[in-house]
Amino acid sequence: MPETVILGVIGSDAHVVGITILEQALSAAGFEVENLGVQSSQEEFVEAAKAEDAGAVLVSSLYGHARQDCEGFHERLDEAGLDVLTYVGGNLAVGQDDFESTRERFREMGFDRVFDAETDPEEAIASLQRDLQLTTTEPEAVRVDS
Amino acid sequence: MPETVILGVIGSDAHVVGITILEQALSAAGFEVENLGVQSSQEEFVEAAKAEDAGAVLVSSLYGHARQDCEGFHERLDEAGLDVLTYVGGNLAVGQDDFESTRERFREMGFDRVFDAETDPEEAIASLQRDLQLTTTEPEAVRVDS
Amino acid sequence: MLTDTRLASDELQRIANELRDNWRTGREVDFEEAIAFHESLPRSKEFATVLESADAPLLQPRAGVPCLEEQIELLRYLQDEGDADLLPTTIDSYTRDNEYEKAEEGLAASRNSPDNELNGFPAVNHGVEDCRRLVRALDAPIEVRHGTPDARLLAMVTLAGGFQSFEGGPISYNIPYTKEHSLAETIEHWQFVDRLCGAYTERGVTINREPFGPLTGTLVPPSIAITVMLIEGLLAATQGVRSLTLGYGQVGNLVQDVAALRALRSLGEDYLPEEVTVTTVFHEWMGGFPPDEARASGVIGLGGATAAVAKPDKVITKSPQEFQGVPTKEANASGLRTTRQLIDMMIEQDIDLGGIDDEQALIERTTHALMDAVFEAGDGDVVQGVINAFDSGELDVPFAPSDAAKGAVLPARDDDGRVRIFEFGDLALPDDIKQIHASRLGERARTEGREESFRMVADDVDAISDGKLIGRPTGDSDLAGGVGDAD
Amino acid sequence: MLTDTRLASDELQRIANELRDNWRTGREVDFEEAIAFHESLPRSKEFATVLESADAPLLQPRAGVPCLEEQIELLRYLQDEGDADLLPTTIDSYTRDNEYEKAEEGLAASRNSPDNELNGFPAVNHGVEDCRRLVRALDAPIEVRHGTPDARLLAMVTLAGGFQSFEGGPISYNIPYTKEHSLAETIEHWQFVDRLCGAYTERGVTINREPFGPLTGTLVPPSIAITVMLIEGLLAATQGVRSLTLGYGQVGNLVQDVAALRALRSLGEDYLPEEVTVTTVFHEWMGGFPPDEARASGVIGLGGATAAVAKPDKVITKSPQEFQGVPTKEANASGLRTTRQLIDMMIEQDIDLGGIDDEQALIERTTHALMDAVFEAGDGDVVQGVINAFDSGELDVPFAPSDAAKGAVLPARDDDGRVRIFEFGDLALPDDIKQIHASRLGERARTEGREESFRMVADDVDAISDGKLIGRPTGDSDLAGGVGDAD
Ligand code: B12
Ligand code: B12
Repeated sequence: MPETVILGVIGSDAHVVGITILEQALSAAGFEVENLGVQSSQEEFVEAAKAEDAGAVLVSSLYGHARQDCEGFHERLDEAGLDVLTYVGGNLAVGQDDFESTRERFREMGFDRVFDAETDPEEAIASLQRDLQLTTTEPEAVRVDS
Repeated sequence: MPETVILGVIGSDAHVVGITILEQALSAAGFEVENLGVQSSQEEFVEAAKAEDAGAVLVSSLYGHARQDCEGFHERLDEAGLDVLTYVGGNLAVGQDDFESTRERFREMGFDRVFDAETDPEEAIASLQRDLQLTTTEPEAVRVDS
Repeated sequence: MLTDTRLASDELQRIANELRDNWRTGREVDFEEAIAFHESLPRSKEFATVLESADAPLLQPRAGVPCLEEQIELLRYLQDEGDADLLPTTIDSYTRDNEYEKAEEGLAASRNSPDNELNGFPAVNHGVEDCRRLVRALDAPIEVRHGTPDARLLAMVTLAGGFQSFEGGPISYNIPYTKEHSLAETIEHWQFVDRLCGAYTERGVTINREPFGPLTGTLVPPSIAITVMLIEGLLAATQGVRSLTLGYGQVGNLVQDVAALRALRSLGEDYLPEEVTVTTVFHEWMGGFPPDEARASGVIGLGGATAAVAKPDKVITKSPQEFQGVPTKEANASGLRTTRQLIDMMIEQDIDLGGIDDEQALIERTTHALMDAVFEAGDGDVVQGVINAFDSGELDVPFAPSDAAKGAVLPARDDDGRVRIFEFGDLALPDDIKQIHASRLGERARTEGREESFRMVADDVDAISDGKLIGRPTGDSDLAGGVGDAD
Repeated sequence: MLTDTRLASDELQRIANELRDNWRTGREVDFEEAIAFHESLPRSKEFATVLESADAPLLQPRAGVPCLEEQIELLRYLQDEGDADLLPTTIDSYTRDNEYEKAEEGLAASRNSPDNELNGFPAVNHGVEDCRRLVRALDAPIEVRHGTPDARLLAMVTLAGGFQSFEGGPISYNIPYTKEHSLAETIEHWQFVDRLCGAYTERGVTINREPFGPLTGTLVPPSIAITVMLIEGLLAATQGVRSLTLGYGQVGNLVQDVAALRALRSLGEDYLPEEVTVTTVFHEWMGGFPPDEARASGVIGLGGATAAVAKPDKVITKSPQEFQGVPTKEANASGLRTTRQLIDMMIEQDIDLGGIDDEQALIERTTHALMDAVFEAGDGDVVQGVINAFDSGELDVPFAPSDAAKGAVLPARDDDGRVRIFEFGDLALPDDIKQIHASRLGERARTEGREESFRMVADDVDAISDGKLIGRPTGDSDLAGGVGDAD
């Protein structure tokens, strides 16, 4: 049975192109993807994760308000009794940040992995496969352009 | 009687465009210009200054070896018994220098004024007029594009 | 039923009165007193005057930080060190959502911290007087740039605050910017905004309006962008707007970009009523940028070169730091100066590009087809037409996050790098035009020895940030990528 | 009397033996062993192979620092972070003067100081083995770039050291680079250099030669530059050179630059013997740069765009720090990447510029006239022809510091920004061609309402660094300028 991952853009962010590409790549790699689209609330992420019994929640944020939008997200997941893998990625701070400190900040907020905007879908997929201990499918399936 | 200034590019530097522009501007401003051309030695500057009874010597250097090429220049002028105004200008150091320290260095070597490569001929002319206490000619004559 | 008719004066009044209570600063707005303030401004701060009388493309950056003093400092820097001709004030995302409470918190947090906690200037929270401080502090005219579906209160406050240009529109600030707003709702809200601009205009204070041409910024076919511009232009004109700047975002193909800008201007003049002064604005590449300032400067350079050939009235510049986040003021000014150097070096050159006329004719023919479909879908009424056409997919925008658009259209580049349509969905185009797109993309597929597919689209989306125009298959896996936690 | 004939083998040998004693490292040179070293190199380090088999313009920066380790580090950076396809080693000015003693001092001083006391890499002082260390340490082929009138010992050492490309020529490294060397003298010296390259070539180690096309870098009319390239090509071919890269420096007018590069290639193929493989190199703007990295990136961007249209075999890039001094490695790599981005975004676009053919025809006709004059002046012998033509001013280079040229020619831009000739001196051009130049410049003078004068030339010299292409009178006095001591 394929692993389900929840994908969406949080807050009032409307940058849709990144998750569109991610959705396509994740599906091609064999994941069941529930794409919440842009401007999704924390509740929507939590409910979808619960409803789909998801293995991972992938939060995207580009517009610079990720910190505010993700505040309390892991508490909410806890309350819902969900122990799910969480990734966050995109342009996570406003301005020309030093990514290391941004990563630190989001790690402290509870995210298992933090990705910058240079991340290729392949990297996210490789990490998911490792973290979810999936038997790596055929190498072709991992590649998006296969 | 117009004041004579000696102009030239020192050392083995061949950058001629700057002094060509300078010569034209100085002449237009009423100076008698003795242009030694590129690749002029310290001796040539000293001899010309002596022969022409010059009011000022303008040394140009673009290629980055100005410090080496100007070493001992003021001693030579002294030996020749010349107490002449000396300017140096162009790209005086190799690389992306801090101009303030370059200026300091050339001041210590004895130059009365030190100019960077952004210097317009008008600035050099205005300084000369001040330093040589020339009664400012008609403002039109000072401008090069008049 | 919402139609394309002018909002009655008492309606304008009534709505304004309601909005006034949405946030404290609404009550500061006084139309008569605002007119007086505008009249006190020198001609050099009159946006429409400056823009419409320019004889070369004017440059304008994007820029907005939360606090007033910093915004003044930022804009002054861009004016003095960047040589910007026109200034912007980019509004933060909470204000765009009408979440003035959250914006207030972000503003307070920003005041107490060296970091900016908002991605723009919360003009509603600042209020009329602070906007005027900003306008007074700068020499150039300033525009409100935002992305707000319901920008009514923002318009009330900022126009009273002395801004004379207002970006956006009911489609261009809906489809690319939101998920759940209906077009009927945003059109209604923008009728108010346009009517308000019209009211100022009738009192001699011309407010420039600028529909947002780039839409999703990502491989938008020119005809689609131009159709949206014409519709928003028509809607604005109905409400009394008389200064309209139609926009277009660079796709990166020189011929297609020049052709599109010419088509935009010419169709704008054809479709819009005579009493409207039409100008054009060219946005430097609005899609994903290279994560490298040197390469980004190359993208900006191509933007400048394109502008020098196409000669739009205005250019919105990008900064070499576009990829990473809101740029520093130095980088922002840098983008302005790189663009300026290219324009100034090229503008006097007689550059006559082959193939422009054909491409322009194709764009115009396609746009006419889409416009016809809109008029038909509304039985002659543009408002109903555009709502219905988006609903049916006869009009559509690629990568639209909004539920109001089908988002079925998929673009891809042809072998020359021009943006064509790969998946039409229900787009109202005649077969012969579809045929042209299909055959150009077929050529490319053959060149690359692969099928047309979403993969090709995805490759094109990444191409410019990867340093190319066309997303050709590379063969190598390129797992290098970014700094992540992929241990 | 010096003529265009091949240097006899024993002459080559005799001169080489003499030169060997000019500096200690000369004695390290062993031709046979050098051939063996070259043969040990992979094809990816064969300059001619890499250049001649490329299917898109290759990029090469300029770069040279005094010490070996730093030079390796610098080139590795440009290769890895700048994606340079071909690498350079720029030689310092003392070596260019054959002042190896002074270069030795500068090298020693540089080793003991964080600052570089030389403006390039003193390859003769480093000697054969250190050159090979450099060649071995990098992946891409490396060229010697210098400006040395008498480059004989430099060629002996660097070619034995594994370099496979050598810039310069008897005219292009005389006229713009020195004051007192006669052409007869530099031609004699370069016959040796070219013959040495020929000797390697005959042994299967093709040495690429690259006459320096930009000359004084300052508004050089294309026909003059091309004439010098053809003559140096002919002289080199006589000595057995079989891989020739003819150069041209950007003037900044897109049409003229593309036309000139096409003329260069086509005339190169016409004039040079069939056994020579002709390639072309385009130098990004070689005149004064803007004192601002952002604007400089714009100039570089226009260079990249021009290269994308003209498709030369190679592009020599500039850095955004060109104005101030030898660039940091980061800035140097930046110039490469900005150029690359523009080329890669534009190279697949079908850009068909109107007016190229006419301009190319004019350039070719003018070049033919100058070449005819040279052949005539030498009674068929190119060596005597070029000496006599420069002596009489029938051939001339603007802003030439050398006593060997009249330096009477003055260029200025026409209303379109193309470089025309304002003062012909004794340049051997027929009246109808002079007429074309005069009428184009007359147009400009009328546009500006001023006489053609040296002032116009001076304005054009400053224009690009002031942010424009054409030096129009501005009206304002602009005394702002630089950091000086003008208190
Ligand atoms: C296109 C674009 C837009 C379009 C968006 C259209 C749409 N609806 O999608 C428009 C023009 C509408 C727009 C609007 C705005 N934008 Co915008 N936009 C961009 C731009 C140029 C490209 C984004 C893009 O599509 N990239 C291509 C995709 C494929 O890449 P991606 O989004 O980065 O996603 C990839 C990776 O990041 C990663 N990834 C992303 N999320 C996640 C999550 C996980 C878990 C993982 C593993 C990986 C991952 O994988 C993705 C696929 O490879 C970027 C700058 C840039 N990157 O060049 C700015 C940018 C993101 N925008 C920015 C801003 C500020 C805004 C606005 C607030 C203001 C404005 N300028 O108008 C509004 C916000 C509107 C809103 N409510 O959200 C800023 C963000 C600033 C910051 N963080 O400091 C940026 C960086 C520009 C800048 N330098 O200022 N924008
Ligand atoms: C054109 C040029 C060349 C041409 C010169 C042709 C000629 N014979 O004139 C060529 C291609 C031959 C050349 C060769 C070299 N060049 Co060169 N060149 C330039 C360039 C691009 C423009 C210079 C120019 O003509 N400017 C226009 C004139 C009008 O301005 P100007 O010379 O700066 O002069 C004005 C002011 O500086 C001032 N001024 C100048 N002198 C003085 C003196 C006084 C007293 C005063 C008051 C004012 C003043 O007034 C002038 C008029 O406005 C500069 C970089 C730049 N500026 O963009 C590099 C540059 C000067 N060159 C440089 C170098 C290293 C060289 C070479 C050693 C190596 C090489 N790259 O091949 C050789 C040296 C050859 C030699 N023996 O001299 C470096 C110098 C580096 C440093 N200082 O750190 C520069 C800065 C390029 C760089 N960034 O690396 N060059």
